[in-house]
Amino acid sequence: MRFLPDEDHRTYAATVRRLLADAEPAKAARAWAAGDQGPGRELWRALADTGLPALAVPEERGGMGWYPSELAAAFVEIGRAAAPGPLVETVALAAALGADPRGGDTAGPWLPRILTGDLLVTVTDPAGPYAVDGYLADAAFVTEGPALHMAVPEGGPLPSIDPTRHLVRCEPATPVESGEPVPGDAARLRSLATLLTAAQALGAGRALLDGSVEYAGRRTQFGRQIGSFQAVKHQLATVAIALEFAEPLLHGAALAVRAQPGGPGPAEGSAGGPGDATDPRDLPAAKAACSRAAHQAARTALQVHGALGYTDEYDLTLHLRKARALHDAWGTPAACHQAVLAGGRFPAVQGEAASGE
Amino acid sequence: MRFLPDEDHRTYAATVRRLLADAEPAKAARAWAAGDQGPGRELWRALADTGLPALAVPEERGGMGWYPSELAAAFVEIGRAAAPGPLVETVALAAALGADPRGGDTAGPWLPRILTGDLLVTVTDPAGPYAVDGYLADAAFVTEGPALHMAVPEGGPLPSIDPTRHLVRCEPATPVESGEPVPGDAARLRSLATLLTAAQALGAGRALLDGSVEYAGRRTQFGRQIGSFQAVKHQLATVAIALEFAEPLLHGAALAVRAQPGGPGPAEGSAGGPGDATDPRDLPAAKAACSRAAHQAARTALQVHGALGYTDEYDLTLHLRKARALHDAWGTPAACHQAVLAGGRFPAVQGEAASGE
Amino acid sequence: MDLEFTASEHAFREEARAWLAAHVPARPLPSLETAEGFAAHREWERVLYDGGWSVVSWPRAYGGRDATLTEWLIFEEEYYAAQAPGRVSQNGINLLAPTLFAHGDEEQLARVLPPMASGETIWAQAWSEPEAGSDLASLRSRAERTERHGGGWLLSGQKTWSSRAAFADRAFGLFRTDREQERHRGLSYLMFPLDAEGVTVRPIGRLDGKPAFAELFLDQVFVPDADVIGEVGQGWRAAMSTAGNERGVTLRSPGRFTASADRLIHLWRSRQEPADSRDRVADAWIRARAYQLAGYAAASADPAGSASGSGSRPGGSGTSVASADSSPGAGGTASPFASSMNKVFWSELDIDLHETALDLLGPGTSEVTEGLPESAWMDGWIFALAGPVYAGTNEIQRDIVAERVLGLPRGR
Amino acid sequence: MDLEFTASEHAFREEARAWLAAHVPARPLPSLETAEGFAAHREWERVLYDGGWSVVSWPRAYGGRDATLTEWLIFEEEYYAAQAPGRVSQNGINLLAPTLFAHGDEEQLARVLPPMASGETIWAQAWSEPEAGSDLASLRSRAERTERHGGGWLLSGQKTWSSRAAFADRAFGLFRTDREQERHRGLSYLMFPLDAEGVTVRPIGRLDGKPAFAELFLDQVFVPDADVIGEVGQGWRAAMSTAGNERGVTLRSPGRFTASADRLIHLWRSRQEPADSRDRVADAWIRARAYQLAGYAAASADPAGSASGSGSRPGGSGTSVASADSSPGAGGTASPFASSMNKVFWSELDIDLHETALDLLGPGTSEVTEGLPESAWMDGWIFALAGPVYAGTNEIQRDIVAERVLGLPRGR
Repeated sequence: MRFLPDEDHRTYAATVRRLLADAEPAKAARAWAAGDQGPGRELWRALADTGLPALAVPEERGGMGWYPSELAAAFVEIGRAAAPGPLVETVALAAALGADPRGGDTAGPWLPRILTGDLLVTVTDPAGPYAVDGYLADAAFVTEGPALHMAVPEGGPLPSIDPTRHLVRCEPATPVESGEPVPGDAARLRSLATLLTAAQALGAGRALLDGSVEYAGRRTQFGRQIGSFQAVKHQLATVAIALEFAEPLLHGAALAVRAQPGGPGPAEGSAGGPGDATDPRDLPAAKAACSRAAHQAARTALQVHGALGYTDEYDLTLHLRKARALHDAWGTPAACHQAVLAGGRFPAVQGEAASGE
Repeated sequence: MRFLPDEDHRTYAATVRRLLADAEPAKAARAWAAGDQGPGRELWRALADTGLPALAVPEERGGMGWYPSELAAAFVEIGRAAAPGPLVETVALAAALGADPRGGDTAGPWLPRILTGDLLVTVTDPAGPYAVDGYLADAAFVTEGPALHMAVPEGGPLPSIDPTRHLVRCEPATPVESGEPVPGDAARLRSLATLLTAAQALGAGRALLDGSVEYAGRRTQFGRQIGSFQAVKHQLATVAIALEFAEPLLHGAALAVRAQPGGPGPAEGSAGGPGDATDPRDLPAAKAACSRAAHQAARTALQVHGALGYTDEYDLTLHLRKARALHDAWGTPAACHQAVLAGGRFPAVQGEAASGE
Repeated sequence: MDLEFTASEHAFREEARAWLAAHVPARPLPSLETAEGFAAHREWERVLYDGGWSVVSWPRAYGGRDATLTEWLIFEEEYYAAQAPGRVSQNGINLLAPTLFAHGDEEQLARVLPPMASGETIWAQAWSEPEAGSDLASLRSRAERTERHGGGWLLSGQKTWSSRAAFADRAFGLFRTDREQERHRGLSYLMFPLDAEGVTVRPIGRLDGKPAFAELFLDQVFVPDADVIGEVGQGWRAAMSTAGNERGVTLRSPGRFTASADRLIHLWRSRQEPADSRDRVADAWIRARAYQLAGYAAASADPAGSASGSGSRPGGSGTSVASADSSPGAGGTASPFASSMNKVFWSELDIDLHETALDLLGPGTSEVTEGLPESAWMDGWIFALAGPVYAGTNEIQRDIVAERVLGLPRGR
Repeated sequence: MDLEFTASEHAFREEARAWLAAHVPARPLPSLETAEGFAAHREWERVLYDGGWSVVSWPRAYGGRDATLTEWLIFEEEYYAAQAPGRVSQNGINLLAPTLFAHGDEEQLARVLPPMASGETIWAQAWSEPEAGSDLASLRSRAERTERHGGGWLLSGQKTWSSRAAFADRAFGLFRTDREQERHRGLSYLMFPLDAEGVTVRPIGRLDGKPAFAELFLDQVFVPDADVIGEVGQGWRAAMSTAGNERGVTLRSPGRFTASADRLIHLWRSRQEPADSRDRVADAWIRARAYQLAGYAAASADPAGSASGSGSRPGGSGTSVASADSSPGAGGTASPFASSMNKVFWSELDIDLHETALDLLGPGTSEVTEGLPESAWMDGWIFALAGPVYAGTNEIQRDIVAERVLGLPRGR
């Protein structure tokens, strides 16, 4: 067993991290929030140039293979940078199209243009029920059981607690034109979206912790750095511990997603033999743990920063707000807990009760 | 409205407190744990001399009326002193016998001898399912719906986490001799037992907080009092706040119990008119809040005392162990939460699932 | 001991309920943190005032109805149960007015209070500075003596996190009048207009982007002597009486939480009573009820007290902190620091209650969905998030509880 | 990155599982905190030893099988899944042995380790003193030089909370050999017999009354030079390597928690899967699994390391703290203070897991019901309660995480 990221993996994550650090993602996020997609699209093209979406698509469909671990590592960095846009959804859709069980080139024009970074698409599922960036994306999809349909966003865009997420109601079963399902693997889509949302949450949590530690060392009150107060220290230590132990679950979840059957992509993961310790429960476990750790990090960041952490203009609050939005996206805590106790299977419609009274 | 203990009430509580402080209750508790009932019986007789059980029994049955608020205040002191024995059960049984719906003197020989402090009795209900001090008490009872039966303890005494509680399995429907129900008001019994258990828990929590504060001011490590560490301070402040806000619920619960219909005792409580803010939900709320605060106090006491708080011989651990036992007695947290959401009604059999696999 | 309202308390409740039923707007007003919403909420203050309900606990002379603390609690219960609009005047009514009652003079009371009661003047608070947040005593903004315009003070410096300041009329705060003195000595409590020469207001957006507070840049802003509250150099004492109030029941009345808890139970029922939320829903109700009962106990302990001056009526003893802060425990110790316990208790309850609601609403509704029924929960959650931070962080409150209530050694 | 065990790791697991299935007593042994139970557990250690399973990670020369850290994790998983008895030798194996591997000499290893492995000698720890609990550096018990009996030391003073000492054979601890030096200078690490002249053992009951630890009164107890571990005066360094170990994975192996979490899920199912416990049950499993995966990551980071010496085999580098404490995060930073994170994590998990079980069992089962199936949960709960306190309180561990991992300013 070697349950550690290998050299390639770490190199790739570092590349993504550097790219994002140089690209002023907070500015892109604020522009995106204001409806200006320019900087966000540019960022996505740069990410696509690193091969990001290609890591979700088999070679015979124009991609590089099936690399959930490396994708998760990249989305930790995307979360750390608070990069805007439906990136999780776009990559997850690419994975679904690439894994079209019917094979061949039936997926329409989207896949090649996602791989080049020209398209951003969104997708939701009945548990959503909102699609993120429904009007800004180039296409919208909705899953229904094992099937995938196109969708038309309905109604006005709704503001989110995360201003970079423009929500649109997007009920299932609104296929355009023919109503024919889009050929794609919806199960793979949901799994990858859950994994990458967890990764993004973990990255947001890391950024919140780092920013809070930095601020606590800088800010003085009562004649001393606030980070020298034991109450502040212990809150930050608690967050550090929560993030530290969420991370191995994320890695485990990536292996579980890699090993998932069904897609045509080369399952480089384990053969599921007797010596295999991958566990499908790691996916909901990772989503719950990463979301929770990020949420704790956000609450603590607010407490450490005081009123500053409650303001729109402070960059760290981009992460703070995203943490709450990601908490419920692609698997609420309750749905994840149910899935853990059901051997890894998510309830049929996540959060069905939420769809109305 | 005057939602404050009046002069008589406070005077009585102070009397009980003084009596217990002078009576070396910890020694009595240790003797009781070892099976020596002498000092515990003496303590109970002294408490009975103050009129304690009489506060649960109407005048026409030899008591002083129906005073749940004053009883609760006394049991806060009993909890603070960690006095041993089935005192809650004895007083609650007296209330049930005194409120015999058929009236008259059908309750047998127990009531007069409870009022004089000569008898200690125990009682449990199907949710128990253990009776505390089943072999030490002079008689054992079990409730079944609205009915009350005598019971015979079965099987060996079981050790409890609270060494002063000698548990005996005591299933329902084991009436002796005739099998006739004992004439008494089982609903009143359960309500009062719940109230007084909550009161006892609150008192235990107060003692745990006081003892921890005292120790934290006395113990030095790293060259300073441990109570000067912010981490210790905040844990103790959190406990103080939990106890402080459990107390008004206990008072509210006492008024709700006082106002409960059904017993022949003079319901001095409200007429339930439009200006009446008593609420039957306060009883389960108080049990949940007092138990929880006491549990928090116990956990914090352990943390503040370190290994000392983990030892049998340190008196404060009598409270620490009782806090966990009271947590589940006469209404688990889950049952209390259900009752709060059901308008104050406890689920038919509290914790039914616990009765076995 | 009882929980029975008197006939007059009961009648008071009925009157309040009937009035609110007739007057509360059918549709929620726009957010008071917007220009449009601010104006709408100012109008609502006028409606309240005309009905005699804007400042129930004040003396009649200033627009109130001399309500007792118990009656004030009743009014607040009814107000929040009726889902009436948020109070745009709350800085003035809850923070400034108690200080005026305790430390102001007759002229100030007569001049300041009626337009505050009617919504004609909306007040912002101006406590924090960039280097003085929790550590308020370290503030640097100064007031320098001038004899111009009949005598007064020139304010200079910077204030921040000034809530309501984006749209309000006037503000109050502490300024250093004696630069030789350190920390909380040499501070004075002043009121000043936000449209005066020398004032620059830079709105700051909170988490939802709305300008719920602002930075104030002050450059030689003139304040006449008449707008100093209490004695020059004694501002800290006056401010502390306000701070106690801010943490106590009067800023976050129990009625706010009992109404929210009832709505939470309603939400839980509407979602088919999911058992995995039962503990959290019940716990929210229990804690809201505990806070309500603690309020009744505090009111019972101080039956003559009005909510306005936290027990100190005009001309009262001035020991307003101590009397405002009588212990919430019905049997309890009358601690002057109970307001610290209150503040920790309600602020953590408020967040837990709203988090539970958001979890019940499920995905998609962790989003602000204005115009949808869920939006109230999201707005409430954002509002609640500030609770453990402002009016003295909960860390500081726990220090106070540990050191002053429990008597633990002072920290280092 | 993978989670696949090698063929030899898999074979190791199968062998362990088969052996445990054949040898674990069908009925639980009596509590090891009683004289009878202590003897029974000592016998079990012998059975383990004879099967080659008592110290799997040690070198074969001392009774082990040279298992890697990954294999040790596997063994522990199988051990706890099989509900095998608690390890009465754990003080020796987990605390003393790593110190010996790092700081002992060949003679000591050869003399001390084999009887430790076989259960012939059971060790107690003797760290704390009445005035030195969390603040271990302030200890006062002293060792004075003597030239009698060929040269050695005379121990005097008092130790307390000495676990296993009520029934054990020997003990190890720190003593002040240089009274001129303060705090952690001038301390030496010594081993001594509990039946020696001058030793008085006073058992102390823990919460369930059982004598799980003892006070030791030492009056001129002779210890030969051969029983000093490492250099005289360098005991603090040796002890710290043990302390790191005590907090790290080796004292509380992930297998213990994954087995408990599986049993908790089983219990939950047997109670008809109450939905109001679902979040807590799932959370316990998630945290146990996280700890397990963190252990795999740590083992992967140090594939050559054995569990015995925390990475420092006999003759190894001696930097045992650093290598034992490699970060649990699979992608993570190799922090030498990860053991502090581990300790907080498993100790709080352990309590929450057992509290959840007790709540599932319901009333009556918050009682110790020996002989009934519930008793294991109650015993486990009592055991878990000590977790946040011993081996450095969680308060101290959080200070370490904050200051040394996060780099926050030192406290005052």
